[in-house]
Amino acid sequence: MKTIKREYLLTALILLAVLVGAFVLDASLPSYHIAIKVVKKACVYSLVAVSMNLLNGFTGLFSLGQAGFMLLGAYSYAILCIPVAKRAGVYQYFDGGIVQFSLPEFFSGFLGGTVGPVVGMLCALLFGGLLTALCAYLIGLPVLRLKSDYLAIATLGFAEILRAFFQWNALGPLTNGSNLLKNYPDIGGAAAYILLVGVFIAVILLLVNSTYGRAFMAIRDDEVAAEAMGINLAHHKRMAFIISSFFAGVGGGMLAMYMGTVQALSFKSAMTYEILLVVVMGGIGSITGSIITSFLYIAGLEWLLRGLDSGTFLGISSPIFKNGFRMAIVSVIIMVVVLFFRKGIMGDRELPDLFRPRKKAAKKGGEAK
Amino acid sequence: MQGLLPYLINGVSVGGQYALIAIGYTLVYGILRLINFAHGDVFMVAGLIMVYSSATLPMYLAIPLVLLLTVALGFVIERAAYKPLRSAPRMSLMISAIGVSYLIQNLAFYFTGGLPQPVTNAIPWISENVTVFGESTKRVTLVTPVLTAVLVAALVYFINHTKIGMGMRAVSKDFETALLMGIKINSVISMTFVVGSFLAAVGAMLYFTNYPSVAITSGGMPGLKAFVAAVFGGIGSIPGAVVGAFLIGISEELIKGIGYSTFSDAFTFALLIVVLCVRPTGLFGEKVTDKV
Amino acid sequence: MSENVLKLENITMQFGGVVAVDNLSMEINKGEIVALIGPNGAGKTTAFNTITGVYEPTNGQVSFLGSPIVRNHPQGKMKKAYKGAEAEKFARQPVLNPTPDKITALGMARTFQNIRLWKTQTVFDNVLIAKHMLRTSNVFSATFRFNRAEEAKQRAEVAALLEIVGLTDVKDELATSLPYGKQRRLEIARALATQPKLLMLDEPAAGMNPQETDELTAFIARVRKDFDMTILLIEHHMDLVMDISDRIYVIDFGKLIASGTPEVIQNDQRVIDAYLGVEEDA
Amino acid sequence: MKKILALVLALAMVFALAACGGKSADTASSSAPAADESGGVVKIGVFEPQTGDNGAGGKQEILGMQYANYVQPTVEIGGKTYEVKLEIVDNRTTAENGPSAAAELMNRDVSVVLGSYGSGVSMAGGAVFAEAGVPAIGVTCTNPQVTSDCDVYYRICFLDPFQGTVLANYAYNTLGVTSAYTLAMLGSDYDQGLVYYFTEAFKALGGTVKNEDFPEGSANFVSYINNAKAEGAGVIFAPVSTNYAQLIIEAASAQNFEGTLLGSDTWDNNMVVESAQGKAVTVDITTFYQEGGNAEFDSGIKEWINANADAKTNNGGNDMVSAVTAMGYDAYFTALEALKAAGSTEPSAVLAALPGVHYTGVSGEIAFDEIGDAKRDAAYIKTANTETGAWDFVTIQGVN
Repeated sequence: MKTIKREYLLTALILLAVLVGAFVLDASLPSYHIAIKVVKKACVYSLVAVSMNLLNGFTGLFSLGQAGFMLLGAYSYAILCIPVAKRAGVYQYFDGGIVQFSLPEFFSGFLGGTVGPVVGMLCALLFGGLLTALCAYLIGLPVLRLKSDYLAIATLGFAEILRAFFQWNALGPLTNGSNLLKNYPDIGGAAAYILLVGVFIAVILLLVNSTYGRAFMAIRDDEVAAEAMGINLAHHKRMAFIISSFFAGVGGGMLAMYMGTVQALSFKSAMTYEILLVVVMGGIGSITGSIITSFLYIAGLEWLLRGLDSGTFLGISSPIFKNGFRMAIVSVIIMVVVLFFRKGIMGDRELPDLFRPRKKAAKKGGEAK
Repeated sequence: MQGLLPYLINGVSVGGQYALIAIGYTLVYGILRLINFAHGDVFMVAGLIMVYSSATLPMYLAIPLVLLLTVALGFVIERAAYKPLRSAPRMSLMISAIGVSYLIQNLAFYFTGGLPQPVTNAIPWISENVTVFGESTKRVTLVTPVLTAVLVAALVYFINHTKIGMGMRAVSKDFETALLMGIKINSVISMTFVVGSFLAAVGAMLYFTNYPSVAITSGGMPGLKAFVAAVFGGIGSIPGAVVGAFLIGISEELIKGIGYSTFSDAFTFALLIVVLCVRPTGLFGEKVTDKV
Repeated sequence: MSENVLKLENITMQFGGVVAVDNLSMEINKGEIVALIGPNGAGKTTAFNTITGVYEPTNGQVSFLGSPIVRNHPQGKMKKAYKGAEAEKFARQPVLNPTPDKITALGMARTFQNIRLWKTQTVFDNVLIAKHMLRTSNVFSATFRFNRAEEAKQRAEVAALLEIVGLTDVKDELATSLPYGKQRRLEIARALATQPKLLMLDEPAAGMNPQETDELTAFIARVRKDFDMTILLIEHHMDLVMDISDRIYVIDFGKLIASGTPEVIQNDQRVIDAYLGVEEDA
Repeated sequence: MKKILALVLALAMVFALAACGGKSADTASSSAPAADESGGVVKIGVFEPQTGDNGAGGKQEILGMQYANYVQPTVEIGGKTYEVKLEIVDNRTTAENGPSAAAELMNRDVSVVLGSYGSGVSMAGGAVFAEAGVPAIGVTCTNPQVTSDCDVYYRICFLDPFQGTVLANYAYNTLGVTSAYTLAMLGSDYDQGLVYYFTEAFKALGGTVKNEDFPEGSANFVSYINNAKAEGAGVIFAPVSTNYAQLIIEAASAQNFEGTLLGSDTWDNNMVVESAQGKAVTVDITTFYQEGGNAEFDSGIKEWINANADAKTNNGGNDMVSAVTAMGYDAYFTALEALKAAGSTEPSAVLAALPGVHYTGVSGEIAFDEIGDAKRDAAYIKTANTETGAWDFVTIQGVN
């Protein structure tokens, strides 16, 4: 009993340290500093990766529709949050668009200028999530009956269809067609992102450890046995699909927040693959793994490994360090993980597992083979 | 829409290009139950090899070199990325395929500097313009379907009448039993990739004769479309893949013709989803039942 | 005659041209242990799968506790291809084809011939997941822990169940790390966790040595006693079957060839022929 | 054990990351005054795509800056001579990579930023530059919103409304065409924006326009050309990226399209003109600069490109001078002018000095209006010479 307490205490301490670190980062660095941008983007990727892990890792449904769901969330957030005064400029080809209100402004009307916008932004995020969930429900009706790889390719197809619709000029007054949406507000700095993403991931964590989460894992481990033990497959798969999509939608909204501009073109299948590979490297079935890998991946790609592209890395200059070398190295690392460390950096373990007495952890890892 | 003819001619040409890639998908799926996401990229690499080799070597050397190197690439991919995962769950295999695709694209990017590589020495004769029924087109448009038909006929013969072809059929029917029967699974699978890559190389040479440059993303869309064609025709079935490819090529061009080009890609995917939901085994696929 | 738990009427299962189960009818009464036996490939597991909803029978009806739960008659292409009997008997009644989970929810739980435990879960969780079916919480109340009381109750029940089946000492081990005999026992415990009225065991002694089989025999007998359970089992081990069965049904080539008490079956010539083979000219 | 090692490594990386973050932040506050005393290095940020769809264009734009830096490696600010260093960061063409690339530039303490090729990513980066108060000089990003929504963004090129109108006037008045067909990539704001302005202007002149989009990754344009022919269009206006431009030329030639292919500044690329070589097509484009416009610059940069293998590769393997390269060159000198006028390497001083900068570059006079846009009233019109595979100058066209 005592050891259990110790490992959760340590975990809590680490989480607290991360949060304090984020506040320190916000206070000591200007908001445009690369470290803050990296933390923000990594937070968003963590959320999206965890949501994908919920579906692919915990429920065993191989879906590749993540980018499409993020697109929905991102557009919802942007459309609902652009200040009314700036709509004419943003929708320059569509007479200011058809949506003529802004949630942050609406809420600041009666909640004041500090709380109101934040409430408005959160509402927009949640609305994006709900819209995505609804869309997932509709998509799920036909595609969830499909088996593994067919499901993957069908969801991939749906994401592409969604993208075509959002770029369609006929919907321009709503979506701005192929053009950027921008000028909407951001919710805050690194700490705000960590808090927000922390709350969402905590909810996913609670779900995974609830009776429903266990049912999802049962479906993943053995569908036939799960069904024979009274777990309604269609119902539970749909539920996992919808919940995962909800968080992907929220993640998409946060990505929009972070980027400052939204364009459907960004949400290609390459984005889904990128997130999938992050999940795989972190360990399919490990939330901690997804989070850690998101941070490593974003920090490496956007910041620390840039030297590989521009000639000098870690003080070493070499002609092979030219454009594209960074991505080449990253993809080689990914392949090495996929082939030789198939369980990723965390396997299916979570943060507290690392502080459990060595013997037991090792045993569990050994048995999982 | 103007007369139907130019759209049909073009559709047939596009379909022929998809067909050669689609066969690669369908062969691999038939045997490994794997969507080989990297196949479109192999196609792109074949295009790049053609660009480089035709710039330095005479055509009669360049063409065999393209075929040889592409086949080698397909072989190496299978040995390096898929063979170690043979006993792993299918999801791992698919992830590995996505990883390989990512890797090939990034490596190609590194080596080309991210610039599309211009096709300077197109294969002569087939890249010339001809006039068919009063419509102008490149000769390759006409050559592609014919060559596709010839290659498919050869392939069907190969699969039905040679020992290794028989092995391929056996492995696709039942992996474990084939193993027990003493079929050399690994060489059969390698052979599948060799054949698939060979066809992709031929497809790439025809395809990029039509177009002025090879970009690292060139493989993506044709690859995906070809995959849809393979599913449409019933994945695992060679005639199915070919018919599916032509149907998709033609309907895509017709959609552009009636002015819905915004949805020409979306339509392909919508078709895929409808087929998967209504008839998951495609037009010519066989039904598989799971054992409990 | 006591209460009827399971009743099969004219169950026929035809795959293409092959009739795997042919016009099978049987009954199981409350508190009984009934065995379904037959040589390899006789259609036992197929029959089992039609009862549990894995397969949709081609014809026939299954009733559970007096009400029909599965019913079908030859339709579509099968109308012409059908080779079995009683094609018209159920033709005017609605088709019933629930998924396996619905059948389990009615109170019928099964185990598998080739053990199907959830391999990444612990022994405790394997049993706990089976309790999922009995929840009253929805996904929101479960996620936000408004179902604490129910969760605690289920955990207590699982602990008690593990105690009864003797797996308490290994409850935190991964299910797949257990020795074979214990895995079988765990599968039975998992099925019991759904609080069934009928327990269906698909070759529970497959792959066991005589000593393990003896332990299993005692275990099944104890389950019947402790849980007041009705049990249907498919088995090859004749010792086990003869030891604990109240009644036995024997099928061969999908057809019922004999039924009765172990003594009757042991002396039935058709059964002996089916098992030992019969000379063509005999 | 392996896992624990991995985790330790991961943590180490995070700490390293935090450490460098802290360090560079310190230098940010202290380095600027220190440099003043010694007359050290002034950094100019280059915010350009080197990868992705616009990688080719971005690289050619960088070439102009690199050549300019080679020609003029120092600048005199406030009486001291500074060495100019280009800090090049790849923004990968797409908006989602814009903010971090921009932040990376801020991290390297640049005084002013040049770029980007492509308006979308410029807008994404613009928000970061505005936060940091670092001025940015757009080189060839033509969307009006790049500057109108961002106080720190200036630009030296003309705008989409201008370019679209110029092309419409040229098609209607000079070519005498009344029916146009436009082709734009679905999802590209650049393509769609230009098509919008072209359509407005062309319709205002009394012409008819048919708009169509193609999905990203399209390779076969034959059906679109057939559609244009069916419409009886005299011009096909396709303001698309270089890769698609080549494919459209190829398809138009294969289908014997007899009208004119009209391109925008993105078409001013040697790969585009080479693909028109030997084909029976007419290709007219608008651009910022015509090779031969400044003989000294032309011969200088050709020599430099030929002496530098990497530069030549980035230029598509030959020494033809693209307009974006000339624009990159001018942008660099405009930045130097701003630095001189500011008398300081502080971004805020440069920002204050920018509105007053006047510079005569190889592409013409550069001065900014109150929004921060270049005051330009003329575009070069060039046509592809299908025999020599080079661009021939046609005329200088204004709006009126």
